[in-house]
Amino acid sequence: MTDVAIRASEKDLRDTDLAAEDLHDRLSRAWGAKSGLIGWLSDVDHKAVGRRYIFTAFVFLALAGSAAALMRLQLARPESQLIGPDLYNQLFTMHGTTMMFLFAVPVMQAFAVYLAPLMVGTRNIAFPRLTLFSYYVYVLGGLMIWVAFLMNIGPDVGWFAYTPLSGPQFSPGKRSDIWAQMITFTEVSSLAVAVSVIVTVFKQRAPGMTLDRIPLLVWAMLVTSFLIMFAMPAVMLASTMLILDRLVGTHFFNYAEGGDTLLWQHLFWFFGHPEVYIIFLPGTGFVSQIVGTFSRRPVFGYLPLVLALVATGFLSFGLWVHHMFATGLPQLGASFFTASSMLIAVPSGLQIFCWIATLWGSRPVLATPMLFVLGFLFIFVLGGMTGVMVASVPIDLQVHDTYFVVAHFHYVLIGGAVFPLLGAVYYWFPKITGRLMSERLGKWNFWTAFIGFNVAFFGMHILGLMGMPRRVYTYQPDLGWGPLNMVSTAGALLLAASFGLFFINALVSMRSGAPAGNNPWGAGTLEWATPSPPPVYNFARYPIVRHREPLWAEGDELPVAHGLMVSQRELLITTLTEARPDLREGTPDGSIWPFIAALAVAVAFICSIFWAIAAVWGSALVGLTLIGWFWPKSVTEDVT
Amino acid sequence: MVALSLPSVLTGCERWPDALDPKAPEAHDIAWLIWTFTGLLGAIWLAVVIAMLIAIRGGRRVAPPAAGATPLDALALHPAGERSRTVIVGVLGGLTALTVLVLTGLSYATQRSLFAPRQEGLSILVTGKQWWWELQYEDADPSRIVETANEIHVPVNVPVTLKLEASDVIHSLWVPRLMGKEDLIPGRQNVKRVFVTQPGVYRGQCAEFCGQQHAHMGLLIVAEPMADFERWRDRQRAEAASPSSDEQQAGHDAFLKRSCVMCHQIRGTDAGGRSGPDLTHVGSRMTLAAGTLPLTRGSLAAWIVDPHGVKPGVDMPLTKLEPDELNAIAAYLESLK
Amino acid sequence: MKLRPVTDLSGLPTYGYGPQSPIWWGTLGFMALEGMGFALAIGAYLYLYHLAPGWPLADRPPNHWPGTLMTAVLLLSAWPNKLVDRAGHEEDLPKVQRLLIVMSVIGLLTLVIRFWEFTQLYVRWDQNAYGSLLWLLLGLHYTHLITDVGDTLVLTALMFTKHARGKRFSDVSDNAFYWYFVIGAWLPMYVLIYWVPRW
Amino acid sequence: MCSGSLKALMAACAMGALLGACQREERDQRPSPVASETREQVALTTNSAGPSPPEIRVSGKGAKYEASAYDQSQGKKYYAWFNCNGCHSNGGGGSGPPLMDDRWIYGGSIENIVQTIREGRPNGMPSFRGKIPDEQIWQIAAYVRSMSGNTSSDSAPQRNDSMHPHPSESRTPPSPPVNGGTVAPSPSR
Repeated sequence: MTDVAIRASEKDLRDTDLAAEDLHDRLSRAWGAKSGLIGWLSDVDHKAVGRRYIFTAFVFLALAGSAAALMRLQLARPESQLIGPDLYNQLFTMHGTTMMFLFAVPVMQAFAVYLAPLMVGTRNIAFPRLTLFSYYVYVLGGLMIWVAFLMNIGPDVGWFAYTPLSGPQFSPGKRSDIWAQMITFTEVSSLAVAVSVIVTVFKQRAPGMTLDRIPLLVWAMLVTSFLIMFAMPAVMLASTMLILDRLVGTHFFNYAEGGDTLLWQHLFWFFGHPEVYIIFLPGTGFVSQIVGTFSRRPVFGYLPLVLALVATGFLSFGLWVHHMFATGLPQLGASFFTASSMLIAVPSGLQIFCWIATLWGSRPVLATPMLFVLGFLFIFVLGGMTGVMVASVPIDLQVHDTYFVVAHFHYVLIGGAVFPLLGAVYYWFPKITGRLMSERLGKWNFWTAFIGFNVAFFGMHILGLMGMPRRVYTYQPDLGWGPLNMVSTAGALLLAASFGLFFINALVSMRSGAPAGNNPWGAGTLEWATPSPPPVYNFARYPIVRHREPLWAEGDELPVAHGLMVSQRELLITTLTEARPDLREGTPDGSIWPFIAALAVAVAFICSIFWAIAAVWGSALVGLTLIGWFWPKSVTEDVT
Repeated sequence: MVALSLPSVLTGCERWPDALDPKAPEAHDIAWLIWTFTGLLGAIWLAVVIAMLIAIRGGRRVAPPAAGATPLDALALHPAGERSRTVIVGVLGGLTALTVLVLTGLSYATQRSLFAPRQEGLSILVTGKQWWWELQYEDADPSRIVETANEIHVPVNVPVTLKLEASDVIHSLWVPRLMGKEDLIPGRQNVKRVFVTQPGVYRGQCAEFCGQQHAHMGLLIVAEPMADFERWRDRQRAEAASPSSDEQQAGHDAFLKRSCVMCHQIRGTDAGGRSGPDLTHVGSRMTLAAGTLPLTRGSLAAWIVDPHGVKPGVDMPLTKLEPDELNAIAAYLESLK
Repeated sequence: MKLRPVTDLSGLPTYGYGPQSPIWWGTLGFMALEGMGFALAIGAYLYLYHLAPGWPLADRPPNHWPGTLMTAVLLLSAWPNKLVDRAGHEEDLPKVQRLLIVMSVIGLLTLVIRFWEFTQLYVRWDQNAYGSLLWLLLGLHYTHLITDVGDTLVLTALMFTKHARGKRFSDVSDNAFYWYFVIGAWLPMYVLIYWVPRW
Repeated sequence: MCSGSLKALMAACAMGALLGACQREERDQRPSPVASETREQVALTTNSAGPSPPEIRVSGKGAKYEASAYDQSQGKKYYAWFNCNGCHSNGGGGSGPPLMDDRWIYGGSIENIVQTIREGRPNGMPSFRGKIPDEQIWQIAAYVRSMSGNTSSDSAPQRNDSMHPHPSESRTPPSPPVNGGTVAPSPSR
């Protein structure tokens, strides 16, 4: 039912007969952000949010990387006096926490926020204000923990924060509370973004983009978002219990009063293992897109690849106990988790084979994105192999909590996620900024990263077998761990230098890189149909999809739909499976309320660390801001 | 590979990392499993990397990607090529599943042999504390119970049951050349069986992060023939030796007068603190401060005068002693063989 | 790249109900993740129950009457909730207004009952892990009650203003949808809190 | 405007967090090896024979311990290790006076408590001079202060992983010390 009052006015003007330039002007007006600081803070364009999100995540990468470099310097020599245990423990906690919660997951979600709407051919993400709010909550949470660290109240109990070490008795002060509350911040943010991404992919795909025409990266983001939805509540629940134990004296983890020490580990790893796949699956999506483009053919095995993603997603919830083999659980249960952990090698292996089959015989040009994909295959497959090893109960009992495991998961996470991510930055940078990154610096970047990484981490396998446990701030000279640690530190510094090159390349190319044009790589998916960088409204007209690689199939003429409003923001909503046009639904304008609400959330969360009662009045404060957020400000918002 | 040939101070020359230089059946089985997995998986990894290199360097060269150039022919895939790809990927997928199955079977077989029930021999209660190990040799006869710390003596070729508990946070007992790790969890008791076949001194360490001094929570397992073990045990059961020199006597007196007694016990004297390690036979141990320092008179003095210089954050406080007192206490403790 | 218009979308409606609407899917997404949170909390309860030598870890199980009353009120509220959902679909404003007031009153009533429930648990949150769990479970559900009641109140107020048209009716329907979740999430908790310890 | 006030509120919270935060979380790993025993001149009562109240001179060291969560938690540990419970129970008193209430026979300031531990008091409280290092006496004294809620709730120790006889020190409402009192627990409390 449409409203009679607004019909037949200038406001109801459709894009049907407008010339390209007129259309551009009108759409830019309707979709553009307001000027000024308030306008900047209110901008709900998914590209603006995505860009800031990506940028912020890389800032946290740099911070966490610096923490890692300091740790490596401390470990370079035995009995080094550079950093004491108190600071070292904070450093490794900050490194792990930041990498997992403030870099790896957010950066993947940030790419989803930026790319998913473009790749499915829509004008904005679903729930753009919620996404903006999530971004602010994430920034404030990250800010809180790093400011706390600088004030010497950085958490020092590891990113896994095992009770009772992190509990009320053994972590006096506010360090653990800061950690637990940071979890709440980032999980609120991740969960909300995950819902936005899922709904975007479900309901906002361009007409004709049936389930089997969804780009593989979008599939990966979809599965990832589901993993987030079902895994993150576990860690939120756990951190809530922890902070309740600490602040108001509950007994969830107090064995003397009916609680249980291991309850924490079960909840944490029920989240913690899917977390690895939350980070890794988007990486596989990047690889699929890059491999397809550079081998100039559709990726081989679309269906197996999608099924592998889904299977990995399901299996990832059945593995958490393999982090707890040494806790003395019943042996039969432990063997079940060995089997399921090894089983996950099958879908992962299948993905690898499909990519190699795609590349087979294509002699791709080895531009930087492609180099990072090859680096990914080299490193990640090795990490996967050691993953099979640690899945075995007997082997795990030897290597668990040693540098072998440190080596293993850095091979998996840096190889499986960071290498594809860097490749993805090189690949989509021209779309985001309109300029290509320097290839020369890119090659240097890749080779220093590749060599630095392997030098830094390969030796750790041996260190672990030599008996070096994780999370030690020093070791005695007579243990013989010195030389390999020195080598590892040298590699780590080279790796750090490669990230320096990467940041320089990005900053320089942003200003003076070669102009990219719409489609510098000749790729086939929809995001390349827009100008680079895309206009605020993404697509002047909604594209119609008739093929998995529309740009390859349609040549230089793209079929589009028309009939949408141009004076206000309108999205095309399509059906779940067939993507048939269903609704022309309004989507919110920019608003400062998400920012205000995020501030209120931060006030409530941070104050409740110090005064438990702040949870009550803080929630009331948040409630007020939410009313402000949702109360319609104008008549147009009723229709939209 | 330099590291592999590094000598270890404790046992002379060794060629392999601890975990691959097993001295007990359990560690031996695991080492064998590690080698098998490494060999098989390493070969697979190599094959994948080679396949990848062939994939990108073999066959026809396609047009390089260029701005705006969409490969119209890209979609016209060769059906035969696609068919053979399907077959090969399918076969490889099947092989992956098969490999996984075989490895799971191997792992399970080893696991069963590791956890097979063994007859009870000696039973030792190990309590993990921040940051040391408290040991109690259990026995039905109370007079045969032995309390000590940080150095587990076991007889060779006798099954030993370690009952693992923790009194504060989670710790994990790991002796790479003898056995995999097992956690010490507050509120629970885990059981780890160890069976050492070769006499020797084996270093172990806490493997679960347990706070500031996790790095300095080592221990030694001393495996010796039964006769030696029994001698050791009898000596440990005895009360502390009386001071045999004036200096030791002075040390004895100073120990009892000063704050040492608040935490430490020396059986046979008035020192009865129970929060720190039992020092009745501290002089007989090889290390001090949980495997951190070699036990010498000098290191005893250094440890007493400045524990936080060695283990920052440790509960052992800085005690203000006159230099004479310090020397005497060190001499006395060293004499407690 | 040239654009070739092939489809006209101007005839599409600007809002829809149920699975047509993205908001409905968003609501479903939040239900899924909150449901996961509930499930895990219930799992934690059963886990500690399984480990404990006896249950409940208190002198007596909680007084079930407040909970039973809560269950009855929630179950009965499903009927006006269904009516308000239907009225939303029919875009019948007076009916929606009337029913939303009913739902608001019911909502406020549940908040009061829940307060009573807390006083009848016979165990404090800081007494032992059992008490902690009861307070956690009730508290988790309480936050959902408060959220949805707050949402209902705001929506009720909104339906008496000039904004009460068009897509708002779809919002009414989505709000009703969420209330079903609040009811559904309560039922297993009711059994767990009040009847499992009596078993 | 609204966002302005929120920012101000947030800034206030941040300031609150900052105040003493650095000190509170510091783990003083290596106490000074030179003599650390301070001379605190404190009075047990405000009554005085002369016109002015008794002169009090303190080193100010106590504030550091009362603000430090780490020191109080160490104090809690030593309180148990050194068997203070033997006479004072968990603060409820036994053969020694209760420590949770507001009655302080020998003064309730941290300096008073340090002196009480160090020098001992008639009727049973032994002197721990030389037995407990000075650093630890201060930590224990700070903990004793927290038992009656006299250190800030965000630095006072939280519950232990054990049976809990009463809410943790961090949740104990403050009861400012009243000097004087009897050895036996006052019947009114």
